[in-house]
Amino acid sequence: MDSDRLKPILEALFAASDKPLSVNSIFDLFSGDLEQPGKDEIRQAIHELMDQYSNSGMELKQVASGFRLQVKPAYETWVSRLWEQKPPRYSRALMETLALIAYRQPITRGEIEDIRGVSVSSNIIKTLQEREWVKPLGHKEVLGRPTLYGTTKGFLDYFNLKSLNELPTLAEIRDLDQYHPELAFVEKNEASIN
Amino acid sequence: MDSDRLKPILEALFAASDKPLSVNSIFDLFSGDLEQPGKDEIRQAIHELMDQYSNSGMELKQVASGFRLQVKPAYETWVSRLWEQKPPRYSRALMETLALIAYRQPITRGEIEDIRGVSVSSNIIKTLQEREWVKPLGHKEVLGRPTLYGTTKGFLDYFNLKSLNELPTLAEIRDLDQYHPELAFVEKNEASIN
Amino acid sequence: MQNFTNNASNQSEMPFALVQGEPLTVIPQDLYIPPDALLVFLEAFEGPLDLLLYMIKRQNIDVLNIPIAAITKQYMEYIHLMEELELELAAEYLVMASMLAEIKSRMLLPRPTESADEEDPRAELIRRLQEYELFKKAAEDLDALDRLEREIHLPDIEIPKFEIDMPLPEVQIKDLLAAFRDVVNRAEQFASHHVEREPLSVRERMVRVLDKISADEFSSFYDFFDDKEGRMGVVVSFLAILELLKESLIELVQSEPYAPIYIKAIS
Repeated sequence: MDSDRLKPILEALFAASDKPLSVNSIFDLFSGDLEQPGKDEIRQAIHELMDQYSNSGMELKQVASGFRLQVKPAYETWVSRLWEQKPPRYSRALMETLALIAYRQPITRGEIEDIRGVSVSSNIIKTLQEREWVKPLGHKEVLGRPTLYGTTKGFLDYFNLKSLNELPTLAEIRDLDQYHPELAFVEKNEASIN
Repeated sequence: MDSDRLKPILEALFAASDKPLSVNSIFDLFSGDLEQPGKDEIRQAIHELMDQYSNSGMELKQVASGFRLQVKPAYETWVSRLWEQKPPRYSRALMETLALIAYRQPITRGEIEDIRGVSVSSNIIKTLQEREWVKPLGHKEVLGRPTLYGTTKGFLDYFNLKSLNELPTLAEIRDLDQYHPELAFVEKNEASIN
Repeated sequence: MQNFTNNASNQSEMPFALVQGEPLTVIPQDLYIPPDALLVFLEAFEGPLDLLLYMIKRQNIDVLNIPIAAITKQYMEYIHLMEELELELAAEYLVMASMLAEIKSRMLLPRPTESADEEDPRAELIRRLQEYELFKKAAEDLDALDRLEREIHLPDIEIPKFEIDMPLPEVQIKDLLAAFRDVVNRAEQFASHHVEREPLSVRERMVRVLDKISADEFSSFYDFFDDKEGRMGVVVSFLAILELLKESLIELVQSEPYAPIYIKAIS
């Protein structure tokens, strides 16, 4: 595969990946392809890409576990305004992941993905752990020994709950929905939040 | 601010933002700066950037609510290898309902049911609203004042479209008259079809 | 789907099912479906219009020249078959059957010649079929568009940590509940996953048990039961331990009958 064909593929991979990619892991991604590029070709293409980004607002940066595309720190001033302007909100994916961990703990990432029908990015789990709402509880004894997640005491504190039992059941959520389609469970819980 | 200085800033913004940015919202981000670029300058720089990405694995794409940086669909084959999970699939019932709302908005649930010949489950309407693809537009002033539905900007963003005009054109109903001039009823009904 | 197309041409002789003891031989030529596949087959249709459209297409019948009698017959047989198999038959299919029957009967009536006012009884049906086909196609086109999460991926580009404090998003409990409701509703609609309602108290207790035990040493089974919690509390603890055992998260050890039971995490 020549470099002109390889480079945009690598760019797409770096852009989409939620974690740094090493030359080896990229090499593996092509395994089985008719035109599998060699590691040297990959390395070469990465270096050409790095040069290409010299005038860009992004850069391809080598970190411990591989290469990743990142915003150049020089543009921090402007980028940070994106958050000043609008208070940040969590994505739907994050909220759903948190809800599933809260209601179905202990639960693995794979189980969350099964229920949601989409992959859960590592970033989401990372954010939830950084916020100290979610923690690993151990490993499930199945193939791959995936981590089991649960909520923390900090989670309960944040939501002003004494225990998980205070979370309404799904049936309650739905019942309320039917009587107050707009308000849903707002009224009931508003008081207890702040 | 000249274009060579503006472009990488814009790139950094697009790379960092988790949703599309409009020319206006970018303009606002610069407010208060000594060298605040004008909207035309921003527009110009965006178009230059779009060209710049022609050989890249990413593209700067205009969708309904602004411009966004995205991985080019052409590289989906490789990018999908990064994740194990399959993308969500939607049922035919949901897609047909969505298509009717998109092409025939504003439309009531009853009207959708008439065309599809089956009832539309509340779950479908709810899912479409939860995905923020569909929203109630008001009520039709007929008996029962049924809700009229239409699509949102989020729908266009999700389907990679700038406006409803970019939807695939609805196939023409064959001009039956020409093939079967003897069938008198055709003319009568043609009018009501489109 | 392979079955009924391949078998279509030469299937008229063989009884294809026994219905109340009677061999059922008269089946629509192009609709030979092994009975156990019928459910799958039925699920492939979005409704009576869709089924009708399929029958018309498969037989290469000009939509303007539908042999109403033949189609009605097929359609009715199809419905009978659904009944025999005790499939839940949507009312819409019956409505469509009566519409077909009505058209058929009107076609049988002598029509005054040269009457421009008299609408061909098939017109309404054809109009509906065409309109449905139009949107069926539109839905397919829409589904084929490049879209987020499938062909289009948003870049996940690292942002360097800023000096300024990025405020943390505020979340209210109602947002959390809404998220849970959404995900459960969606899971129920699109997949066969069942998110069964389990008492939360058991889940919570499972977590508490996991917190308390370690893989290195044994904890006494009895420490997990507190009399003060009453019968319910004891039951919840017991269920939690059983559940953890089922998920192979813990192991229970008892050296001999009636000896103390110990719990330890599986390392």
